[in-house]
Amino acid sequence: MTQTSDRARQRAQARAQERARDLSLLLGVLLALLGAVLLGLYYLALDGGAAPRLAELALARLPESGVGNPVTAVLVNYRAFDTLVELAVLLAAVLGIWSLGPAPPGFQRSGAVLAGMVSWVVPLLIVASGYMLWVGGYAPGGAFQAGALLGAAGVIVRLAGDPTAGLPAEATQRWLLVLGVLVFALVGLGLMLFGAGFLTYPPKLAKWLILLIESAATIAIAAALAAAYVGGRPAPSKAAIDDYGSDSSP
Amino acid sequence: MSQPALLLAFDAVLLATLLALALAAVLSPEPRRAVMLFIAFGLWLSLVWARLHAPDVALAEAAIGAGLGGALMLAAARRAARAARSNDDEAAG
Amino acid sequence: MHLDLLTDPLVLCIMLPLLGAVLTAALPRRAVLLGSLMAVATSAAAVTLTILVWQSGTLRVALGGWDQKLAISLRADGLATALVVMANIVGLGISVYASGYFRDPERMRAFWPLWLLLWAALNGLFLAGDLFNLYVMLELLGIAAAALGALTGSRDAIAANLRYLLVGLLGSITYLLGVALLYTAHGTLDLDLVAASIAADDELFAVNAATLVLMVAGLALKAALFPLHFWLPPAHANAPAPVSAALSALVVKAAFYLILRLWLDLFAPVTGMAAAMLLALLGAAAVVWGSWRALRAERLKLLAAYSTVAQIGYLFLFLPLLAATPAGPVRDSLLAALVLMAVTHGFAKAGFFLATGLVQTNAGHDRIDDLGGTAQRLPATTFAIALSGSALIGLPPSGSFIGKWLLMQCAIETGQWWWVIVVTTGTLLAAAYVFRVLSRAFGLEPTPLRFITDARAEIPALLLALVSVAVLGLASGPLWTLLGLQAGGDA
Amino acid sequence: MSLDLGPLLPGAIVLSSMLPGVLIFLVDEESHLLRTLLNLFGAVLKLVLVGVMIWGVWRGEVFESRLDIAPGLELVLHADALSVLFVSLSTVLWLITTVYAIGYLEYSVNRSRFFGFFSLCVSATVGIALAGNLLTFVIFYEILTLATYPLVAHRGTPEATRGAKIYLAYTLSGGLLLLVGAVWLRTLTGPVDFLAGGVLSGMPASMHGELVAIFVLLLAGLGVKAALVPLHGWLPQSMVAPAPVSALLHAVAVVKAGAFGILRVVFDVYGVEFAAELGLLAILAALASLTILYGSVLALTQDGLKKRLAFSTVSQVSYIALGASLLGPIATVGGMVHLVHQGIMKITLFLCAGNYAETLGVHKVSQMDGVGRRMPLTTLAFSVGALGMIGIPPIAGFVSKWYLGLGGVTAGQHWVLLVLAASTLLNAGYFLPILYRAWFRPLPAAWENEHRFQTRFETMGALLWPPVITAVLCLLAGLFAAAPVSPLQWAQLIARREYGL
Amino acid sequence: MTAQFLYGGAGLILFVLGLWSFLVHAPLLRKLIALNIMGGGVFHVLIAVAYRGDGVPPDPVPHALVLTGIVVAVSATALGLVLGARMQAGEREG
Repeated sequence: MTQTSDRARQRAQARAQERARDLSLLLGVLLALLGAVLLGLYYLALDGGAAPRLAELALARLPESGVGNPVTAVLVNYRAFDTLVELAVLLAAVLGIWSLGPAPPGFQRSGAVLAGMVSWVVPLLIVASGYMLWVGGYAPGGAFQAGALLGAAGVIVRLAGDPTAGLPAEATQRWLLVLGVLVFALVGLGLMLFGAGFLTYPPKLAKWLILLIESAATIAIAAALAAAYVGGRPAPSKAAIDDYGSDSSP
Repeated sequence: MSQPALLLAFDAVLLATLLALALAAVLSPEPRRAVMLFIAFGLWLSLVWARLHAPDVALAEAAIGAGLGGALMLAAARRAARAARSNDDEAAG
Repeated sequence: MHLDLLTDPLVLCIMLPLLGAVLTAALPRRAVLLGSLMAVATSAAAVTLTILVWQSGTLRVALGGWDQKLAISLRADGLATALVVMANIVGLGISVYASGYFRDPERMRAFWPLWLLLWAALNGLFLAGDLFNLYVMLELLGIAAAALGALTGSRDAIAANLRYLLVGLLGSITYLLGVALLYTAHGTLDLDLVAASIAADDELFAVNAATLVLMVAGLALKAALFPLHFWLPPAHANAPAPVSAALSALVVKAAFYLILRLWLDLFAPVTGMAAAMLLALLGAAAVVWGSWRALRAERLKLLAAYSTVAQIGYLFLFLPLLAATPAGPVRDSLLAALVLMAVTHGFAKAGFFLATGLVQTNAGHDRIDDLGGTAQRLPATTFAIALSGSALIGLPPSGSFIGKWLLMQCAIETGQWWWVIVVTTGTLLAAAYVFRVLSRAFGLEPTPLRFITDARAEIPALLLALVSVAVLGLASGPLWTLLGLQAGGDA
Repeated sequence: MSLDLGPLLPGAIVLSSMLPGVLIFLVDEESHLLRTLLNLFGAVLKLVLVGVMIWGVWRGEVFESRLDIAPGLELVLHADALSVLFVSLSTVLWLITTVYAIGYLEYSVNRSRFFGFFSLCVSATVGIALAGNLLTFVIFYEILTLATYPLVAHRGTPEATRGAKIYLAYTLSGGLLLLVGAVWLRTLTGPVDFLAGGVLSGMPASMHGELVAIFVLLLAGLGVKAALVPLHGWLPQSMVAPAPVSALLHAVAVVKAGAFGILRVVFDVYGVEFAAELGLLAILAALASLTILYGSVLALTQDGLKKRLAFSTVSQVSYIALGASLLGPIATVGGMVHLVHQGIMKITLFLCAGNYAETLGVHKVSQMDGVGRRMPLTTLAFSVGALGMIGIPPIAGFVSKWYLGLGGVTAGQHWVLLVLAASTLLNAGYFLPILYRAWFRPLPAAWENEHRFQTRFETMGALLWPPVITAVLCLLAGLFAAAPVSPLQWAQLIARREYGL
Repeated sequence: MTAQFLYGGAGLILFVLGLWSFLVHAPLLRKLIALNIMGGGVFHVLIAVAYRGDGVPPDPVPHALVLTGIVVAVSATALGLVLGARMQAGEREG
């Protein structure tokens, strides 16, 4: 009796699986069609499109931008506003993560090898990050890459067992997180207040203002990425962390 | 073989690998494996972008997309695996 | 010191809330004070902007002083400004309400910066003149909205908002693919320039049309157009009340605004009657299905959320009518009616959700059938529900009454009389679900002594509801002026 | 120095009760005095303003307020002879009902809510009366629906909410039909103000089909409130409301608004001659006659006093529609004057019914034995109203029936006499037994639920005098029908203008 | 032009592949991977469009867009993962 019902259930399950497979196949065929259409359109767009697009213009205006790396020029000058909002996106994500509660405890005790690695990898990453930031003005690199490297240092520290990922206490950390948007916004609004227009750098100051913004952005990006990896609001005190840890450990 | 043709073949291999990695990442049902494949995909993607003269983006993708994104996903995958294990334990005990 | 009055408010509308978000994030203990100050400042900037646009027409600025082609432009035309002023007044109301809503200080601190980021994203979205900037704003909006929606921390809320986040990402990535294709084809990201390029070149018709489909599909997902609305009701119904108000009244509206912008400005030469008819059919289905589900909803907030699905549907009914009407005062009136309905819904739904939140805190739940005398104990709140409810139904005097009147008039004039049936069906269903709630206000409960019980929460709800009814319903003429349209749409 | 009241007065008349109404919502529940003052202030102010307006209209002045609610959509309040008729009726009766309601409800619960909506309700009615175009009419018509809903549901009992729900379902659906009709008409004609003699007669014949369809929509929308059979279902259900609300529904506002709308559409939109040409009057006449007879028959079978009065309303209000459906000035006069006469007679009856319920706990006809001896003044007033309804001279109702019958004969529609005769017999059939019981049956040993008020009269003053006053008005309207500003004279003025005589 | 089409085409295929995976796979992690692959596909199209042959400097504008896009994508991924983790935790507690 139970055997037959089991078998019936298995059969039903198999049928459901089959249906799901059929459905996903059907979807696959439809999407393949979509892909073909997209390819055709993309070809048409490339073929009939406005070939140089913004390339020539962006490169031609490069000397006025205050930096030598065209991508940095676009990021922090031509389309600086995008970058500002993007930093806000990062901030929103971290604040969103924080709003969901305190961070889970660091779940790994550091092995000797890892701890040894931290002692030389982290300084290396910090130096590399600084280099990346500086070099971004005229060669590949810039705030994002630098911030990512610095953030990666934080991730490694966290992996090595420090639950804070090397980040300071909450109050300071908050300032680090907002630093990018804050400096960007203040520079932009300051320029507006002095008549240059929002985010319109005077050519003479452009290089330094961009460096200032990029430095702040680097710190903010690094802090945000590390904080995102921590995965929650920093715990208020050491004692609280210990409590949490003792609760969850067997 | 002429140089453009060689380059084209090189491009084709690059892209085929990229698509294969993506397909593997998408099809892998095991979380940790999927994330590993995704990281590989991201790194390969940055390689392709370097080939397309986009070193800035390639760096960023390697560091942020594949690196940090991958690390985040890996942690999540580990958590998921642990949760699944503890659920199994509960079920067993 | 130098102030350029013509472009500064444009920038300030986005930067002030952004700055506010930074400050409230950095100084969580003073979040309420700083947040409220920035909310007031932002609204003031928005009102200034409105006055400027009113006086001198469309404002635009290419940021950074670069060529329009290279730079990111901000622009405020009538359509954008109408939505900005709505969003900012509603935002101010939500801010006042929220300052007294959260009991838990942690939630209060988490709320403010995210809310101000959301606000910045809204203004940015309305004012952006650049395709990619719109994408970044969309993402900021989506992330901030999902984070805010999950603020109650309940499992349902987190699940719903996770889904919302994923769906939003899907929508915005699809939109971004459209941007990539447009850049490939037209070589710029500036809205006006792409529009000019599309208008000038019909060789790329297929590309443009397909891009339109792609972008509208992505945005319809975010605007919760039937049948892509599945994510909305749980997400909006489980958020804290001020957040629900912002999500339903403003965030969905922003996605719709973007569709409208693309439809009317960017892709005008490409759009056709068939596509408009398809969208309107989906809109009609949304009206009927959303209203029906609202009627069947067990919870008050779920009812309000489904009502949003229906109300978004109405907006899509205008598209085939716009397509069928030649340029002129009649079409202008139709366009104004469309904006009027969107704006009215913004005010009404915000008022409705804020009032609903009060009912929920007062009763401890929001199951409609068990509300008993809660509504009767809160006269001002019930009034807010009644006023905003009548705007949702489209009863006079309310902005949506005028909107529906003009919609039906145009539907009959252009021979598309079937929309009249949709509108009347939707109106009846809306009346049924609103009065299903209002009938709870009459019970054998003891009499409340005062009209207002909690001024900080009730007055914003009441005022927002009142605007949707009395201001927009009795004096909507200024909207025509703001939109720069010819008045007097009778022919 | 003279203030030009022309563009202000109609708006002021609407606001004179609307603003106090809004303020009343804000009044604390226990502030009896403030609320009463606001109520009476609004009512008296409105009466004064209406007096000024009557004086002005009599002298031929034009009163018109206009407000653009959107380009092309204009809110127009305009005082013409027909609107003055309805405005005066509702303003006078509102004052009386307010006094009555204060007495009736001031010691129950949720008074601020009640009186707030009470004031909004009369504001909407006055707005309907003064509406200068169909858009304005629709707006106030819907507001009236919304403002009366809370009044019907006021008691909060399950029956009350059920009655209110039914009321709402009927009136909102009707309102929607009206709206669609109005929108449709507008697509054909553009914005059109009401005009004596109608505005549509110049429409080309190709549009006549559409115009008939629109008329059917409008009639269906208005017929709901006017309780034309088969759209009358809500009226008996909403009898659960407190007595002043019933009075308001039946005599002052809701039902009247429907009937008034029918008059407006027939006379000032289509024009009575054009409507006859399209064959619309025949439809209306058939519906009205059916309603008159059907309502009376049902009234006969009711034991509940208010229910019986409700069905009587169904029947009596259709006299107005009947008057509108007969071509010729005499029938028109009959219909128009009945707008007023039915109002004052029916309010008398309802206020009396409220008194019986409040003082003695009597709700049914079968409990009314001997009430005349216990409450002679109230019963006297009731008798005047009832006899007037039957059509006994010299009470107001006789005048209406006389003109209607005469109008029917002049129009060559002799069947009207049959309808009137049958209706009169039926009226007698359901009213005379009540009077018989009240005056000639012995008193019961004890009343159901008797209240003794601290007064030397049979009941509280605020409850007693309003019906007495309206009963006197019924007599005066009948006795002095030939006097210069009597309802009859005013109706004749309107008819002369409508027919261009 | 050939390389542009080849690489961009691969991007489109990635987009479609990600879309398919997003629609048919339920687990959060797989959905996020799918979204990231979709995003990667779109970025790939942009980078391909920016590419103008080996001797010519590429168009920096799409590069900057992609950089921005990468950060946005990682932000969204991080939030999504934490939301997922909280939901899981809630499930275990409940």
